[in-house]
Amino acid sequence: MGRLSVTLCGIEIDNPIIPASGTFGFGYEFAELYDINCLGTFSFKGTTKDPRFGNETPRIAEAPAGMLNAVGLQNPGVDKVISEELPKLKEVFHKPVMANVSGFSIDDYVTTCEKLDKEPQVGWLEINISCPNVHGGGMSFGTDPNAAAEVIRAVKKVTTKPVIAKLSPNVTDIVSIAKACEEAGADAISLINTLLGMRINLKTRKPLLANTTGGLSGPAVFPVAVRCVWQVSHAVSIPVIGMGGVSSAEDVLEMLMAGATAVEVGAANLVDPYACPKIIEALPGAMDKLGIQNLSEL
Amino acid sequence: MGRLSVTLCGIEIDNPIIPASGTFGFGYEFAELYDINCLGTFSFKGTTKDPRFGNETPRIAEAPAGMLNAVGLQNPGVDKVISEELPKLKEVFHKPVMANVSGFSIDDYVTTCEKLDKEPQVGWLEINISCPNVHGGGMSFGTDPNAAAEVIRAVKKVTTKPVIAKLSPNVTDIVSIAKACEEAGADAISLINTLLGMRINLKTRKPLLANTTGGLSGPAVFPVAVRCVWQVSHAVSIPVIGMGGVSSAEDVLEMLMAGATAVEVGAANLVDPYACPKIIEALPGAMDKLGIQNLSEL
Amino acid sequence: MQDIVCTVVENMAIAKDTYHMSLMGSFTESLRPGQFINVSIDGQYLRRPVSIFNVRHNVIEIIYKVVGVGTDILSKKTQGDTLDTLVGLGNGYDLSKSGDHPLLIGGGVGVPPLYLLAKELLKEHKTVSVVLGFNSKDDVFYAERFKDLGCADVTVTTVDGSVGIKGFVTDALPENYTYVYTCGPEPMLKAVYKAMKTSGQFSFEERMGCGFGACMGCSCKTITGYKRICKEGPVLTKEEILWDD
Amino acid sequence: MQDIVCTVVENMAIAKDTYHMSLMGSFTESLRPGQFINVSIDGQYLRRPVSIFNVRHNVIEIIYKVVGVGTDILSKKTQGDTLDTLVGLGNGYDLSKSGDHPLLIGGGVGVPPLYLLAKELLKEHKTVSVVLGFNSKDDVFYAERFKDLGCADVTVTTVDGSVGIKGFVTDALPENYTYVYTCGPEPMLKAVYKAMKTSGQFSFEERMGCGFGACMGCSCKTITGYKRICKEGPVLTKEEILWDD
Repeated sequence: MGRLSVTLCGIEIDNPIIPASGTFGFGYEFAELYDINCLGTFSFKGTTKDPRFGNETPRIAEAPAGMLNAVGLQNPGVDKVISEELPKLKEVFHKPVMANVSGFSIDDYVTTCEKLDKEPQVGWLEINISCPNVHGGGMSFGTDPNAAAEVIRAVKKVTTKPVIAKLSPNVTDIVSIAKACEEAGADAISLINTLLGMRINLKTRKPLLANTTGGLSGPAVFPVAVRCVWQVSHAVSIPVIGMGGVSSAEDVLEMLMAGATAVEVGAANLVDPYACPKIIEALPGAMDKLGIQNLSEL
Repeated sequence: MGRLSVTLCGIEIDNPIIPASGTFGFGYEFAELYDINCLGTFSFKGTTKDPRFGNETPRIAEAPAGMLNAVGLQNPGVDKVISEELPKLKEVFHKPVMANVSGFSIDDYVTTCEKLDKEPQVGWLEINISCPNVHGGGMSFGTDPNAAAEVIRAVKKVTTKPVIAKLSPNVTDIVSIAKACEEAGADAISLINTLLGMRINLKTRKPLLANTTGGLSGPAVFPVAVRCVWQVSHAVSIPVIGMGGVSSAEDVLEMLMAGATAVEVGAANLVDPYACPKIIEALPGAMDKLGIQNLSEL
Repeated sequence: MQDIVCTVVENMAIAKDTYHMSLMGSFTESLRPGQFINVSIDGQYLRRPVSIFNVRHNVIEIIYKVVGVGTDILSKKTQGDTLDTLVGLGNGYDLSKSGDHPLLIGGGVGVPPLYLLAKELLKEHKTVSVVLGFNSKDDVFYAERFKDLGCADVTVTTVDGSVGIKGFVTDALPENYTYVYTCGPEPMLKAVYKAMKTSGQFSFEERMGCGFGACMGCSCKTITGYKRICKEGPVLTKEEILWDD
Repeated sequence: MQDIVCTVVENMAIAKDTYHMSLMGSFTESLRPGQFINVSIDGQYLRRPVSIFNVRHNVIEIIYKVVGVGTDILSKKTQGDTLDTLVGLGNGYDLSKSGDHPLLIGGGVGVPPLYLLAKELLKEHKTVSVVLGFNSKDDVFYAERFKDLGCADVTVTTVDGSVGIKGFVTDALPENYTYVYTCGPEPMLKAVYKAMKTSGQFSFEERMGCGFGACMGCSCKTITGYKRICKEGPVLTKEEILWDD
């Protein structure tokens, strides 16, 4: 095991750096720029049972130290992901990938997970019960402990792969939801999804995003993410994957010190396509400065 | 009425710029720098029934595009506020001031409001049911619609001054809490208080703040604040005071377009003591560019 | 795509709120007309996409309009300042379809990408006609530079008639042309779409997250499926366009 | 308090991670030893408080240690760069209590404010003794400048003994003095508090929000009530100090 390697639900990964779902597509755009096998793994574009176009544009807005997005889960649907995206991915990425799954009903989640469970390329299933940009599903499962547990319980029945519950910070008590997911059999928790935000176009006096509201990500949300990771990792005994505004090796270390086992990097990939390899390269030096021999000790 | 003037619960103010509680003390520090009568009003330091030292230090931490604070409601208690602070304030500020009130029980709130109600200098009572930095009170009233309503109802019985409920964004459904406050008789809603966040000292591997968590404020939270103002102002018929990361005349206009009647300015006062007079001075020019004749039309 | 730290060589106002910036850097990819760059601006989180006006040796020239905080910061850059830039983004125009007499139609800040396009088409000895539309005299820039390149005819229109033909670009389209290349605000593109008598290519604008196909922030529906303006676009053929309304 | 845009005149490393910066600006207030300035740093939200090392004409000199991102950015400033600065913050030392033979005790980056203090005390013809403590040889700075001022004796201690007396400042206190002025890390202040034989004044450090008394971010408990380190401090008298533990 190297200095950077960590174990996530029984699978050892070379380092804890995981591009977050929705910021890394299915990997090809980045594979054209660098060898994406340098990553611990990555979480692919949120996949639903049926193909989705998502929301109308504009889907993106600037924010202080961050951005808003309201893409709305555009994806080709699980069947095309399996028949087209995964074979293409196999050529450029030779590690287990994290499959990110969204849905609008328990059946949606179950059908999608059942299909992805059969794919040997998939290492983990990350269940997104926290998308703020779709209506009648998504986040509504993630804001109630019972609904969250129901999704996780149903999904666990149809897969033997580790199941990660991706949680929303837009709740009064994130710990109660994390605990409900743990009790329902989740193998890990990942958090935070985006904070619900909004901007207004001063000229039109109307919302900038076609969807009115969107999800805030980027450095602005980092302190909220650290707090959620700390609270949840002190309350559950399953691993926690920290995300939310991580942009540097120091941010990664702060997340690990807050209790995370691994770290997802989101918005940073969009403004600097080389963000993840840069972080991985900077980690040993940052660790040396702080007297950290191996990440697994944190 | 001037271009900038607005009416807040029946009281006309010269402009909608209101320094937020906890960032402006009782006004003297700023009165040494400029004539604070240029402000619409200001919300004074959160006052409790008994004197409080607050939390241990460090109480402050840096954040991307913002800061964390965990002051914990340090204040001299309502009796000293009335006997010492208000008479001193009278010498430098000649407008109605907004009294900010916190408590740890319904009785606390009632006692403090009863006393402040008798002060002719006080124009509005802003009831803070959203402080994230104290335990056994504060925010816990603001995360449950029934508890929030109970505080407002009790306070309304002991005052004839307009009562403003100051809400927390750290909830699943801020609209339900705002509506409960409206039904309980609140004359206005102000929001958002700070987002619950945390930072870790990489060298000690421990939380930077003595209180572990703190409240995130500054431009980072602006999109969350705009979203909350939009949601609440579309759901209630009482005025909404918008706050959270406001730092410029354009931010003020965005808040007003989101549905706010007036705007509180918080963290900006701490990093630029002249933030509020600068915003007031910049407003007419910013309005001209956007073809806005009077703020009251927004 | 390359990520390059460019040095500002020049940044000058050329019309109302409109700036011409030259950026020097070691570009190894050849850049095509209709492609864009994505510029990182200090204090702003997202990069700002700007279409390429011209390329010479190791210099990329862009023309942009100040429309918000980001472009305002950009307008204050001076010689020697550096800008982290992603270059060579988007598909660009396909020159092979032009026929002998292509017509280039630009509106406002949609004009710049047509300059490099005209240059490349003239290299291939095409007869290039150009129609450029602006709001008013103060907004007009660089019509004469299209003439200097050797374009067969360059027509300027202004909405208020303060210079050139009064009206929209569609009021000034020539009789004969073999193909249309156009770039401009969406209402103009729609009007051109209706008025044009041949096939053609349209360059679209959209708010982008990344600019290189990762975030799905700028997707649009076309007759041939969902496309990312930043990756499969910004240029779409007339035949694949599906208008919103 | 004044809010001034200062120009960096000089910014040089003088010891390990330790920089000496000179800032020019139009200060109208007279600045007292023990006061501090609060510097706005690009990319950081909060200002950074730094104690004043020296004042001459329209130049404020500060000495700071790189301990994080903010001070790292500060260390990269060069001549001509500007910094938005609040000057004249805090109470400063009260010189009237010094007696004939004040003792100045500084530790690490607690040394700088004692320089301006020594200068002012010497102007009043006091006999000034100085003890400066550092971790190691590489951390030591400017002991000779205290001698050049005309201090009666200047003793340096280092924890590892690589220069001066091996040990802490409290291992090198002189026999006779009339009053103590001290500044340094809290453990040193506590040790001085126990070892000193007279009264004295202590300068404290705390994380601050505003630096001018508005936010209550840096409050501490004292025997005479709650004090704000930034406003009623950073200097407290020995008699009012209430140690945490």
